Amino acid sequence: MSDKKGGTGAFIQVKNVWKQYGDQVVLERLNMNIAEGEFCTLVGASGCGKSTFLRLLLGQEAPSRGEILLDGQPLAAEPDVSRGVVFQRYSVFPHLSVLDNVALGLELPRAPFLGRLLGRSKRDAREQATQMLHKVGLDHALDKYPAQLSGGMQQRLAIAQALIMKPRVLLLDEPFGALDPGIRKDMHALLLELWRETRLTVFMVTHDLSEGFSLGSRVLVFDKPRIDPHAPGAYGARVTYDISLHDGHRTPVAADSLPADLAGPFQTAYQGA
Amino acid sequence: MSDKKGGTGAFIQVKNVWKQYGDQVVLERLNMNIAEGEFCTLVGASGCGKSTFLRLLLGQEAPSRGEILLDGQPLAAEPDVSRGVVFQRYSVFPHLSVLDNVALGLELPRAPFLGRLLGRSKRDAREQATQMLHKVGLDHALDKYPAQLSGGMQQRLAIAQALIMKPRVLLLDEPFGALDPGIRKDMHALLLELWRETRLTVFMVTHDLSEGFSLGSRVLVFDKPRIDPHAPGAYGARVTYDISLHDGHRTPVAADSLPADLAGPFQTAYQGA
Amino acid sequence: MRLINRSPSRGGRLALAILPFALLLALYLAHSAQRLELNPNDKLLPSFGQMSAAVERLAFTPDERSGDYLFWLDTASSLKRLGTGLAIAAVAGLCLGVAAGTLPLFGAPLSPLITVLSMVPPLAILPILFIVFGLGELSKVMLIVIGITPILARDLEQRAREIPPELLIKAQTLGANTWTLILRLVLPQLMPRLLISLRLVMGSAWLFLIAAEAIASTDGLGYRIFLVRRYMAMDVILPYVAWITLLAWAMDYLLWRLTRLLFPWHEGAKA
Amino acid sequence: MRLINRSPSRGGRLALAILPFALLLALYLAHSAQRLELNPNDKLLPSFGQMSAAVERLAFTPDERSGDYLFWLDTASSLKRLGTGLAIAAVAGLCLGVAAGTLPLFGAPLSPLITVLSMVPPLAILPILFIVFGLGELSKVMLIVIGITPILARDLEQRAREIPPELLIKAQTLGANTWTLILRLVLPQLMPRLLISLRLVMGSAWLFLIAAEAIASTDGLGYRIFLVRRYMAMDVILPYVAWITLLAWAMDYLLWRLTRLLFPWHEGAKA
Amino acid sequence: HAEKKKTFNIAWTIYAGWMPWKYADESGIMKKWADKYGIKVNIIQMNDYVESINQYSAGQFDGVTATNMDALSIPAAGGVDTTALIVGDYSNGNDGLVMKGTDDLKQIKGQKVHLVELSVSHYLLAKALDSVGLSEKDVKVVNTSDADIVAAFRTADVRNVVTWNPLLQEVASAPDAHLVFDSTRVPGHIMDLLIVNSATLADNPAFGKAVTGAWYEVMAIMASDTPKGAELRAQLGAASGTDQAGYEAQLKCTHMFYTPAEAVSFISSPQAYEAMDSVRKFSFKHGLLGDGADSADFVGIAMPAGKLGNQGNLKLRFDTTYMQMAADGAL
Ligand SMILES: Nc1ncnc2c1ncn2[C@@H]1O[C@H](COP(=O)(O)OP(=O)(O)OP(=O)(O)O)[C@@H](O)[C@H]1O
Ligand SMILES: Nc1ncnc2c1ncn2[C@@H]1O[C@H](COP(=O)(O)OP(=O)(O)OP(=O)(O)O)[C@@H](O)[C@H]1O
Ligand SMILES: [Mg+2]
Ligand SMILES: [Mg+2]
Repeated sequence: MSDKKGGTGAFIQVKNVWKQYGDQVVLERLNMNIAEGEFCTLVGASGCGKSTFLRLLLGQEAPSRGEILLDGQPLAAEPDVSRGVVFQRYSVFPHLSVLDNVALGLELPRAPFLGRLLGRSKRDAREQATQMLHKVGLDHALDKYPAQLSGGMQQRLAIAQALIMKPRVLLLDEPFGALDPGIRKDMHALLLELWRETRLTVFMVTHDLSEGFSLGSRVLVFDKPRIDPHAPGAYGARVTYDISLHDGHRTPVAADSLPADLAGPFQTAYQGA
Repeated sequence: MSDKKGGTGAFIQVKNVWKQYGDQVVLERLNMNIAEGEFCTLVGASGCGKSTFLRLLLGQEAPSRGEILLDGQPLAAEPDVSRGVVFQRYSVFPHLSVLDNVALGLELPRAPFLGRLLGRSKRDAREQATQMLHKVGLDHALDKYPAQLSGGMQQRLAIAQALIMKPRVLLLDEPFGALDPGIRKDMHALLLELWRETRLTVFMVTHDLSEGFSLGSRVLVFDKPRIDPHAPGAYGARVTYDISLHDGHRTPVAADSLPADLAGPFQTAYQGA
Repeated sequence: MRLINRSPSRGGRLALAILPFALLLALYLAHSAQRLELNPNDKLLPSFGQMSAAVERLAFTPDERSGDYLFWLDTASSLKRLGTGLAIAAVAGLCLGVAAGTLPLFGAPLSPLITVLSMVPPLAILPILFIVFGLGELSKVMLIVIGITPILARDLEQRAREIPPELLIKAQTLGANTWTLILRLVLPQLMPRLLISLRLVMGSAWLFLIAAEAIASTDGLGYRIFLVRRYMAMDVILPYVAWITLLAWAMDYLLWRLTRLLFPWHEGAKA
Repeated sequence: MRLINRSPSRGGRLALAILPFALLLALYLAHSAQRLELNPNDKLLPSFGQMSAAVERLAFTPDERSGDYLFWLDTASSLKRLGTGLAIAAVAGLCLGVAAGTLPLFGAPLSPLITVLSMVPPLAILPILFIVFGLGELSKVMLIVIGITPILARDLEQRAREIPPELLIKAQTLGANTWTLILRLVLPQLMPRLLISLRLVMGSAWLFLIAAEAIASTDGLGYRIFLVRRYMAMDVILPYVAWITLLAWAMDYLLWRLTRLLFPWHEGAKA
Repeated sequence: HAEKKKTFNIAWTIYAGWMPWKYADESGIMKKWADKYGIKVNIIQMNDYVESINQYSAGQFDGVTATNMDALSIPAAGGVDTTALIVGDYSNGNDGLVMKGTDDLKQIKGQKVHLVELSVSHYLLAKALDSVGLSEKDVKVVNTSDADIVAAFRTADVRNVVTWNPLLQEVASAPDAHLVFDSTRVPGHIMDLLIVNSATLADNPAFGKAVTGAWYEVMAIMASDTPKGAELRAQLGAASGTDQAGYEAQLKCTHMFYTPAEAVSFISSPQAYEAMDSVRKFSFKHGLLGDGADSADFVGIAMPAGKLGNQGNLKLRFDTTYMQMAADGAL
């Protein structure tokens, strides 16, 4: 606990983390320190392990090797209210109306026995939830069930659900993928407002590089530095670029020594944006 | 049947189509003619009815009013092999491996009794499926089940599944939403190649306007021209802009007379891209 | 149009639904008439006239000895037992299923126990059940409970495991503790399934009720059936069986309506 | 750590699994000893010594007359009947469930028919069943079939309706006709569910088998229980019940392994 | 309406007086006699007594073992013309009323009595109550299936049961149990018969001859005090779930007619006639003759000692022809 090697005071420390499924190594040798209040955007090729990394941070899965420290303590191996999440495939509660889906997050922490608030505090919670739903543009669909929503609406519902909790750490897996540019801009504004207000730490996976660079204070590029064509699962992805965007100037920093010929995919990707 | 009013010879005719769910009008008064071989991209705000429109074209749902003609005949009210689809929430067959998911489309039409090919033709089908999977970058995951794939990999699987059928009409609902820019470019190339080869007619929903304009030969903008704030479900969306991009020059055409103040959302959206 | 996409019209649906029953009825009538022609006193397949006379006597004529209307007395007793049994079994099955399917620490001992208990044929260990529950109403209700609770519990356990893990995780990030997670997520999602499971075990529940009433009782639909079986009064048994079927079907239908009413979000409710 | 996230270790799981059985056993032994002390001839809760003597006699001593080992003879007969019954019911239930759940035109007549048939208590119309199926092996097998097929069919119908419509649509765009759609999409997705349903109805199947054997038979586990029941020979009945439970549990376990082996993609297989 | 046929099925159920059918089947004695008359007789064991009679009534069997009361109330009342081919025995202690804690039958007033309703146990209860001036209204009858009656008696709330052997032995052996009334008090009222379809018998006398011949050959062995007889009794004891001693104890309470002459003389006696009269009145009173019956006379019964009821609807015949042939050695 007292051993805070390599970045004393860092909020989140990822120490030599590996993750594999069966034979397939997905992530290997991840090392990083993240300060409280950073806005990290995660980019990388499809299937390289970004969602897996978020699952590790969430405590949904455990690393195969290595450990993750939060505030110097090993990460609680279960999800809790300090870490909010929006999954890649927006998962909302099918049995609750839109309003209840959001109000639930206000009710649960305050009602450890009943699981629901009553009377005045219930009205307050619903009021607050309605406001949040207004912000994501779902105020006209409060009484619908998720199955009656369009894809983008479900995604916004999941965002509202996570944001209303004001967690310390927010994990977003392609949260704006199914949104049109107009609404996406509103969401950006909403997220940044909340981030500035509460200084929460954000991890956001995105495929939109301009989004990644405009929102984030730090961009983490995931890539497989080594590929064995005969055993595609033998090597995992690592963070090949770790770019700090603090204070408006962008400083690409290779997180690992990186053979020049492997920088290709990221370059392509960046140009393609 | 002989009545081919408003565009004799048009491949797909949408005639005064309405769609409502209960009280809520989703689409109203849609009229358009689409020639064979057009590549239509559909853009519009989240929840405005784009997926609904695709479902109508697919024959999965019937219009509440109006009709859709294909080749002058009322649209077959059931999906068939002439119309391929990639759903917004990539739905692949959970019980089949990646390879079988794609090979299935080659087996079913040719084996009306067994539902599967045997011997040589089976090997051919698998060979062909493997090639298609190679094109979408899934050749290293042939034996995985969908539950073991990342979000983007599932999406690519769904694309491969649809493309291998070479349908006359291809309906794509945000097919590239979960893909990183590099892979997305490959997919664009793949789709355009197939389109040029087979002159299939494509309808593609996208939120990426640059994608919409660079791929499509025609852009359809869906928007709600009228909104009653007290009854958000009273009016539905229409095609407010119908932009032909033939021959490299872009000619915005207002599909309907459009009050200037309502053009806003689309403008915002376009700028936000 | 492909067969899979073809739906009958409203009227067609009704006609199709009635068809198999009409066929069964015709089959019965033909065989009954044939047998009665050979032997007018034949008891196996009574005519409708004989059956309605029996119903008339049992349902609308007071019993000579007690003055009761036996049919309604039997129905009331049986429904009371069945209702109590089903209610207890539903609650017990839900609790066990949720505990075993949601909490690994509870599932480890409960899951094998429920599995094994569901395999014990209760009718074979009746003597022990008698000692534990006596021979009164309690034992009849308990036979139903013992008979169907393990099935309900196993089915609900299975369904609880099918809840996507993402939802459980999500709820925890929203501040749920184990208890509120069960209360607000697992239970509501399992409730419609409970009603569906109850419909599935309805037949078994009636079977156990009839078996229980055959053991020691003085009224009930099962009692009457077993009693008159002694002289093969099929003219009583068949209307009773039809009545049981109708009651069970009505309960099934009510549960279905209830599922649709209470859980509009549940697509399975369309069945 | 929240209870919901806490899993027992391997050893802990085993210990927890054994615990309730150990408790039940202890409870039995205590009561048995107590009763036998009061009355050494008590037959209700025999001691283990008495039971193993009975097993010894039936399982490992040839019958004087026929030279058969009765216990194994009974087991073989019962398993044959049960296996045949389960196999027929599985096929019939699958066909009916798929037809009713996938094809609206078939569902319209089948669905209400299956519902109503599942409510008819077969034990109440035995005389008719025996007339139709005779008194041989067929009627015993058919009692099992009639008893569990409707439950299987209804469960599978329900599950067939739960297949996401997008998948059915997708398959049609890939060129499936109704038949190949059922063959390649519906059936494979329902097969694991069929195995799970079979596990759920296993208890009922044994019950029907025992009932059938208690009515007309000259061997079988149910027959033996019925035979010695009149002397209340619990020293025979309890080992037989335990053996039935063990057999049923083993079949359950095999079906579970089979589900995992054949359908690795099926998450429900984890149950 | 029957016709000449070659194969016949008779069903029997496990009961002391009917166990010899098993021996007749397994020893080959039945086959020997059937071969003699050029026919085939299948002897089928049923476990559920009522079901076996139901199946006989429905035409599945040509003959079945039954008591006189059930022969009257099920097949005969159901319109199946039935002949009692063999009168095997009558219950002489095989049925009884057992009370807990008292041996005073009068105390039964106001209590519950557990028994198989509408069976011979019910009949015996009526006779027992009669004997102390009570009637059925004075007790509460609880229908309890025969399979469960032994276990039921072990529970505290069951005070009185009426049942038959071997259940009766089990019940009576419980501590504090008192056998207060049994069938020795109504000798001859509860007869165990082999009944066959009259029409079948009329068209196929060979069937009657073969079956009767086989039965009395088995009876001769069973009655003998030879090792073969002892072996037979041991075998039948085991087959009925007990042993030789247990089976012999049951036989003690059964008045077996080991020779056809005894059977003929019993069934021809006025005692048998009166017993049958009493049984049919009980049956009518309890609705066993069906709804069509407006009086006990509804079903006609023919006995050697006289006729009972409506002879226009003669459905139950006690026919001594074949037993007499056996007695005369004419088979
Ligand atoms: N089954 C249904 N019942 C009620 N309303 C529905 C149903 N399906 C869709 N809707 C409504 O129809 C509207 C259009 O939905 P649709 O899925 O077509 O939107 P979309 O344009 O595809 O949006 P997105 O870009 O977010 O996917 C939404 O407001 C949705 O709430
Ligand atoms: N349960 C599992 N079993 C086996 N392999 C798995 C499993 N879950 C994920 N994987 C593999 O791990 C790799 C990384 O998956 P992950 O979902 O983290 O990718 P991603 O970076 O989020 O991709 P995308 O951008 O497409 O969502 C993939 O190759 C996937 O096949
Ligand atoms: Mg991902
Ligand atoms: Mg959509």
